[in-house]
Amino acid sequence: MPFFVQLAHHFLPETILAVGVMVLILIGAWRGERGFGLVDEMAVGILALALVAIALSSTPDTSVFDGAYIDDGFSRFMKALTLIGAIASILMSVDWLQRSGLEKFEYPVLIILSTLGMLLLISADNLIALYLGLELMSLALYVMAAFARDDGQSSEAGLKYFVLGALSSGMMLYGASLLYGFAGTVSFAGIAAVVSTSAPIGVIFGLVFVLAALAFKMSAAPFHMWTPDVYQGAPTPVTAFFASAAKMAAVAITARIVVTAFPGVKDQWRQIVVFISIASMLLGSFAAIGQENIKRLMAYSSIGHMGFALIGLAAGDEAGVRGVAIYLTIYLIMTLGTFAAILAMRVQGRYVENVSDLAGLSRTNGWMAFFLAMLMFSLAGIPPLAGFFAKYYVLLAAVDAGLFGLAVIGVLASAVAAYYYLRVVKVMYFDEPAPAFDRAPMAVRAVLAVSTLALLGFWVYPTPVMDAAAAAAKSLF
Amino acid sequence: MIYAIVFLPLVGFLIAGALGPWIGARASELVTTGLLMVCAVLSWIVFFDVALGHDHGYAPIVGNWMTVGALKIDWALRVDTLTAVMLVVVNTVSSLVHLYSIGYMHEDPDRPRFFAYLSLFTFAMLMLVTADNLVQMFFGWEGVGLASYLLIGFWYQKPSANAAAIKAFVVNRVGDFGFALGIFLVFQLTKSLGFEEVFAAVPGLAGKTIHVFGMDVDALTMAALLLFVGAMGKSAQFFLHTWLPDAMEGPTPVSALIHAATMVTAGVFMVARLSPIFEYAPTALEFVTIIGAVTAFFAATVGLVQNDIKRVIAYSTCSQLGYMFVAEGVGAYSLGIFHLFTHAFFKALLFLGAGSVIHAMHHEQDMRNMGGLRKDIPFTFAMMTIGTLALTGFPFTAGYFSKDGIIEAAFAAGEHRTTAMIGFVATVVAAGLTSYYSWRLVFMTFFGHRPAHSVAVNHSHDEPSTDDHAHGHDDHGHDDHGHHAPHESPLVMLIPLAVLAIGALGAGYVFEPDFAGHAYDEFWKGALFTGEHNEILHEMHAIPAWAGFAPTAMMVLGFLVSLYVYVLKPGTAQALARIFPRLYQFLLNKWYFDELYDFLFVRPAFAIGRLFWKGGDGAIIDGLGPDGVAARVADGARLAVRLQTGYVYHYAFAMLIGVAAVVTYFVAGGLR
Amino acid sequence: MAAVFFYLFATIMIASAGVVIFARNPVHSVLFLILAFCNGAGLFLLAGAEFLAMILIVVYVGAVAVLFLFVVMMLDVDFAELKQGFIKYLPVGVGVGVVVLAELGMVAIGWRSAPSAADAVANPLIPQMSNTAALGQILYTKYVIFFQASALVLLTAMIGAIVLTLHHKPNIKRQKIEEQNARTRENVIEIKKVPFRTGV
Amino acid sequence: MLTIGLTHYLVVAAILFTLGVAGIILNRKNIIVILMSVELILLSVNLNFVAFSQSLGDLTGQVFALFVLTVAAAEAAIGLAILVAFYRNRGTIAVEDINSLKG
Amino acid sequence: MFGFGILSGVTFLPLVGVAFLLTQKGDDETSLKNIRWATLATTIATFVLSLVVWSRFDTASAAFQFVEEKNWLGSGLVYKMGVDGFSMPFVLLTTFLMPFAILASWESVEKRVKEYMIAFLVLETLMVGVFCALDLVLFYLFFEGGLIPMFLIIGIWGGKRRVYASFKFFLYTLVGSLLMLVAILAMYGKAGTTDIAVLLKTDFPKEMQTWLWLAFFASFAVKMPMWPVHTWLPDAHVEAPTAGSVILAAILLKMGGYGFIRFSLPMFPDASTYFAPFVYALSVIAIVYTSLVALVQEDIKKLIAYSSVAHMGYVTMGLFTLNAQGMQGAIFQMISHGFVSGALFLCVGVIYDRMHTREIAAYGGLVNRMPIYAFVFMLFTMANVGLPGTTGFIGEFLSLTGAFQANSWVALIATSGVVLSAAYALYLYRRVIFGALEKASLKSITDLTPREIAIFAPLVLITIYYGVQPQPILSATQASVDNLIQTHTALIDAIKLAAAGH
Repeated sequence: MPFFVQLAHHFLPETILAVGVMVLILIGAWRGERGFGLVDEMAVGILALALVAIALSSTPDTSVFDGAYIDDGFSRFMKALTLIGAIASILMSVDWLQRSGLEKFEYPVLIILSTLGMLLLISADNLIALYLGLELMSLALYVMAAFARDDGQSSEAGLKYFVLGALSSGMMLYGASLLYGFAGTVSFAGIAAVVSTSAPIGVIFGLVFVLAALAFKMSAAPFHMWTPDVYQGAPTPVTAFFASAAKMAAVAITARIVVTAFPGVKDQWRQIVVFISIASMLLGSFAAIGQENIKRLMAYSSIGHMGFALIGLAAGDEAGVRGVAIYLTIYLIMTLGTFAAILAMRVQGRYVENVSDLAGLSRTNGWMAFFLAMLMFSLAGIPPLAGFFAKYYVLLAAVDAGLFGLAVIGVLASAVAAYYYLRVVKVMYFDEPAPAFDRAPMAVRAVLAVSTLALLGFWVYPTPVMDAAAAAAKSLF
Repeated sequence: MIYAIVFLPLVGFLIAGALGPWIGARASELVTTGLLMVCAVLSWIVFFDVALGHDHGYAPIVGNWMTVGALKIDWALRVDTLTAVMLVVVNTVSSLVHLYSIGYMHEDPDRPRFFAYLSLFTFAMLMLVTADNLVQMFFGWEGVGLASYLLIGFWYQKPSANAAAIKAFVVNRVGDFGFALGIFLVFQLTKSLGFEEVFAAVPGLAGKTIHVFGMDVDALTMAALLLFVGAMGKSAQFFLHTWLPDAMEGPTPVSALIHAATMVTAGVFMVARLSPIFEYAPTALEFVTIIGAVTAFFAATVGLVQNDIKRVIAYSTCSQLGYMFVAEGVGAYSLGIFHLFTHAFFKALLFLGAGSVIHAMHHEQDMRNMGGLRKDIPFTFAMMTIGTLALTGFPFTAGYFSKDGIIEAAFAAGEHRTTAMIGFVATVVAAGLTSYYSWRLVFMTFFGHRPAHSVAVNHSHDEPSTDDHAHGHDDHGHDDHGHHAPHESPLVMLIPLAVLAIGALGAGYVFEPDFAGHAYDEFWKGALFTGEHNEILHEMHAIPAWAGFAPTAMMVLGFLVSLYVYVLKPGTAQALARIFPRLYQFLLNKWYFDELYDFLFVRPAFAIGRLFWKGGDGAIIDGLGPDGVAARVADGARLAVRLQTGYVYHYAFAMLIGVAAVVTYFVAGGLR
Repeated sequence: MAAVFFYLFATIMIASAGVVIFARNPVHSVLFLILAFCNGAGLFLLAGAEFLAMILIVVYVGAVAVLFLFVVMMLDVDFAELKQGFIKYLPVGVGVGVVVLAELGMVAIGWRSAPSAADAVANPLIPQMSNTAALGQILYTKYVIFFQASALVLLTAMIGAIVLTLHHKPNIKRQKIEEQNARTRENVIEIKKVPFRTGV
Repeated sequence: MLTIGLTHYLVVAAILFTLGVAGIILNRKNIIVILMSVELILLSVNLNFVAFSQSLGDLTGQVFALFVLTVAAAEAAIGLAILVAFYRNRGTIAVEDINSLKG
Repeated sequence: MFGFGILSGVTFLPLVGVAFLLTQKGDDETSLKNIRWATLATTIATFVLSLVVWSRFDTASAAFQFVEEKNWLGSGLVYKMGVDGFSMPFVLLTTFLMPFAILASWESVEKRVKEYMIAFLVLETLMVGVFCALDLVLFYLFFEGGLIPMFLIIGIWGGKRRVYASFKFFLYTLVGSLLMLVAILAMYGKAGTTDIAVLLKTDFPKEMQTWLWLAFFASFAVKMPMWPVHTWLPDAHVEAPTAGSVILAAILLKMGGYGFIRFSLPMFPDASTYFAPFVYALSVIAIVYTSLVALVQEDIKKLIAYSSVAHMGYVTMGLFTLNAQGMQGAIFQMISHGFVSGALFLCVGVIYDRMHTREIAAYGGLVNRMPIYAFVFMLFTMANVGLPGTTGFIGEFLSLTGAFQANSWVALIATSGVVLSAAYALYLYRRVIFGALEKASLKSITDLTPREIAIFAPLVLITIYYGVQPQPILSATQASVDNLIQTHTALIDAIKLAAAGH
């Protein structure tokens, strides 16, 4: 297939983003700081265009660029999620950035660059693509974490994230080198072909190192340590982006690599995934208790949720991956909604981020309290909210695969986790009101309302998500 | 007709209960009393029809109650001779008590409620005696318990009345506990609870063992014993008697109706009704005898020293119930019922007479504050004397026939069974004691001199008052106590006394042949079942003469001693009490049963409840369960948070350890 | 001969890497990092990766290390003392490090590539072509997409470095040509009448 | 011993890798040394790639190493930029002072 | 309409009311009035609709009726509703009691009335859904979803320790049901469907049954609640507002019992037989233990709550007897307890509304000023202690009869609860109602208002009517119970036969 045909047919979203980002940089450089508004809107447009491109693409699953890059149902599904996360993050961030004096055009540019890295990552079909996608994503994220450069916490967050991220990518590379050295190839399919017959210790080492790095990116224990600090320190819209889009890509590539490159050593990687999953669920559940900062709380919450998503992966079959896909979809919606609520926490022009600032919200802002409460119940996995279905499908896969212990630990951890979600509800509904919040910007309210309604109404008509997730999972096997 | 008999009291209850506040007290009284009069008349008609006539009885089905699997229970009104006797007793006494209460309660503001309760009680009692199955019987059984509870606690402002009411209900429930288990066992054995079906199945079960409560026991014995526990509770037999004296907290007509004539005899009725079962359970019958004998003796001893006029009669009731059970225990069911029948007359008479005394004394109940009343209230005195004669078994009064019959039957059965002989001895001794305390009552109340009227004065005697609430806690009576001379009661109260007195004198003589004599078979028509070898009614005529005269002799002895102690040489009682202080205290405190039960059951129940609550629920279950888990989770949370030190190198180290751990796991043998 | 150089390069590299970590003066660390990189380049040469060896010198020694040095100088960091915690956690850290090293060494020593690895090779070495040419051959054809991607990575780095460090300090005077051009007599000169003996 | 094979390279790379990781964990002095440790890790990885490339007769390893070098440079730039930003806020780059976020 | 049947109508009708309430704005008297009346109208309409279902219900059949089925989620999940003899009474109980709950909150709830009513209506939908669902996952949705409104009801409108109570309630029940969720998944894995009708015919291996049974037990035992996982109940009851307590006691507790009948007993017959002694043990402990604890309570609601635990002990005992009397008695006991305990909590609510305390010691002599109230309270107290002629008797009597046939020891100990219940109930009654009216604060207390009389009158009538004529309820459950027992006996016999063959 000619290069440009490949580019147009299978690389269109990425191309749109890459070209778009150049244009944005030019505009930004030309308009200077006044260009923020325009760049921001255009960035949304570019991301939306990429999303449309994905939605409209109906090509059969194809590996392009000499097996470096794959365009399949799974990647399209995950890319769509990522793009939605990115779009929502930008939409929600405008107001915040303006009020915080951070209205620089580099912000949307970095988001797009990072998103581009995520798309590359999701579609990576060999180790080099994986590495480059990962780094493109991460480098932009490091910068974004430190984006509020005059804020000590933000730069500390960036620094921590960077140092640990660099360590993790070093580990990944070491693992990748071992895999390459053993298999003689960097392509996933090639590795799968070689590893299917035997699994010497070197390969396992490589696998462990690679998985450790990916676990780091999706902030799964014990590679999660950066998460709370960075979530808390980074500017809130950036945290929203971290928690939403970045996770999608990390989980997607993890699923892809274990499924497509290591089907032969399923027993081994399953043990690793189970270990990471349990550690994440427990840590996420326990450490979040007593957190006062709601961003930090959400960090731990996301750790726990990643543990849950990995339950599906541990099942390691099509149902499991479907569960993961559904889980991520719902998790994305929940995260975006929650961060929209966090972004709406502004008292007399000042942003606040403590749980106690939500006190009595149900009386000062009933709808927001209701939405946030539903989000919390959904995060806790209480039916009939969507969060329950997320858990349901991964657990279903795990139980089907005979991982009863994992399932039981999972549900118990989620019961513990329910405590701190309930605490948020309690603060909003049972406590005496704190000062009321300022009126949130339109975009934030829209994201909050839409995501909550999606969660509430999920059970009414879940078929689109279910079908898409099923198709995505199917394409991976 | 039977429908009318049973349901008219219910109608009365509903009218007086629901409409009482609107139609007023007088109307309530008249309606309920009038309806009861009708019932009483109808009951006598039924009695003549079924018992004395040739009607073999019937059991119309009112409706289905519940049908669950094999268990099919109907609401039915069974009428046979046994029922007819009970109908007569219940409705006669009840209607008289209604009438009497019009006078007795005339000062009370809550009369509609009172009459409603009385009618409710009557209804429940009628449901009990007309039951055609065990469950309906249980319905009536608990229903009379409820009514009893309500009536004992009628003066709800008196703490002692409330306490007594609860005690009555709970102790009765203990009996019901056994009754219920008995019902379950019967159902398990026969797959039925209707009397006809059960009785038909019983002969087939004779001698069969069953595995129950971890033991292999004789099925019918077990069933009979369990059922009898119910009878013990209701009839205030030994161990479960403690509620009856306390029940005297209720208005006196209630005591007459419920705690003398009708409800407490339900146990006797039940054993008679279930005679087909008991007949096949000789061991159980021996137990019945023993319990009856012990109760007869025990209650009589306690009655010797009580000072509250109603309590004396209450213990007497208890004792007489023991007689009835002795009779049934030796197989002479008809004698038991006969005594029930006669006892209803004279005991109701005594109670109502006592009520009249109390009424005259403005609600004073302590006999030590009475004396010489025979001149003030001569009619009441006369009636009380008649009642006492009947109770003590003065020849040719009602009590003479029934009670002496029982003693003779016990002796006759004693030829074969030791227990029956114990019953004989106990009842004979009790007869003497009965005579003593009955006359003591009469002497203390109607003879001698009334002490200077002061409420507290008599407490300084050597007979310390054990019951602070024995007197004077009514709404009324205190203030005008002693300011008015005792006066005879109004006519509405005296008429019932007269009617009952007739019964107390004549009922024995008239009905003796029917109940236990030559007309036995025509009268009972099989309502009572006696086994093939049960020849007790014949054997009792063949006993030695001394045994036959023993009770009468004891009666005379008791009378003489009493006469000596209280009339001829007053002060002897106090002297005796000084000589035997322990015995005196033992009897006065009712053999310390209340204290014992308080120590054994009440206090531990509260203590254990508190222990379970604070210790079990609070410390252990919550401590190890939710609260404990929550605390451990909080610890875990603290630990997890402490790991998050904020130092980059710790984070990096954690990552390294994570990788190293997994790698080491695989190196160390995770690889297969 | 090759063996001698191998051991030489390897020893120096590891030793200087140790100094990088343990040196108290950060400037020394940077200098020994340069030394380590140079020896690493030597090892690359021995392994036949000539182009990479050159790149390592040019990019790392020439650019990255200098950047490090620049930052060290700019931030003027103090000489550090060994802290209490260091000693306290040293045994644990060393323990874990030794375990990891032992395991990695185990893997390295027992290394066997898969028998089928040779078949899986995608870009066999071409003996008659120079290393640089061979790399260029595939880099601009097969892996052009990665080449572009790495360009984006560098772009990101650039944007990131700028957005984080570029300061427009408000009180620094800069030349603003358009302002200078736009100056007119009217808007830059104001003539004030100064009243006698009172001042402005 | 005298013939230098793949194993030698791998061992050297492993030692270097461990040193790099140790540098990150043990270092208490300043962040810059941590960044340098990261560079050491990447060097060890490159050594691995080159050695495997040579041993397998495959250029892919070298291509990979090339990208690693490129990205490492970018990474260093960003790392130093963040470091500078942090220094401007806090006036320190001592590792132990980076702990305002914790718990 | 859209192919949904009448059961969906009953289930979701309350949500229509919610939609209306959402349109109501403002806090003035008129809109509050609107909100209250609209809620009441909704609940009454739901009740009427459920009566329509009842009128068409065929009691002679053990099959599921009014079944409606729609494909819903992917992967074999369906929206399937239907009722049989087990669920029909509970649906009626729920819809019947809701108007009372609303009426009981008429004046006592003053703050956030709209949210309150919405919470109750949503709760009603979820409760009815639990009893109608014929798909395990659907059941779970409703079962678990009910936690949310109840959590809010306790937490927002509750008493002093409402936060502790609501959390305890929520988390306790959540843990139990999550284990059930795992079991549900395992069943799905085995049977390939979550359709209850199919699962009822599925033969699970013995080993698996044990685990499944335990997992379901974890959920239902907490919900019941059985000893020793009952401690959330007193706290929740004490803190919940009156209507919350009513619904909690009358309906939410019954979900546990319903779960046993619907799932544990028929689906895991081996395990149920195996664990029956265990259940008996817990049941009789519950009866005696909680009765004793009730005896020493100082808080009226707590006392009734403990008494509820004791009564649920009869239910679990009766259910696992697996004979007609025991099971029917247990079901009847649940229905009866729904009326009686609901009414008792309403009784407490009456005086709580007036005095704002639930301390027993704060009361005494109420009969002097509140004769009607005293009568009502007496009646329900008596029903609570199982006096014949009230509904309480039928349930207790039948379940004990059944228990005696299954195990005489169990019946012996359980029957002693009859004594204890009389003790604590009458002791309570005496301290609250009887005695002289001495406390100054009580001097001006008023008797029941017409609204309150209107609440209690139907309950009084029902309690007596079904005590004398329990057959309508008994025959509604008869066919289903017989069917269950027959199936169970056949299965057990087959196993015995197989074991003998080996």
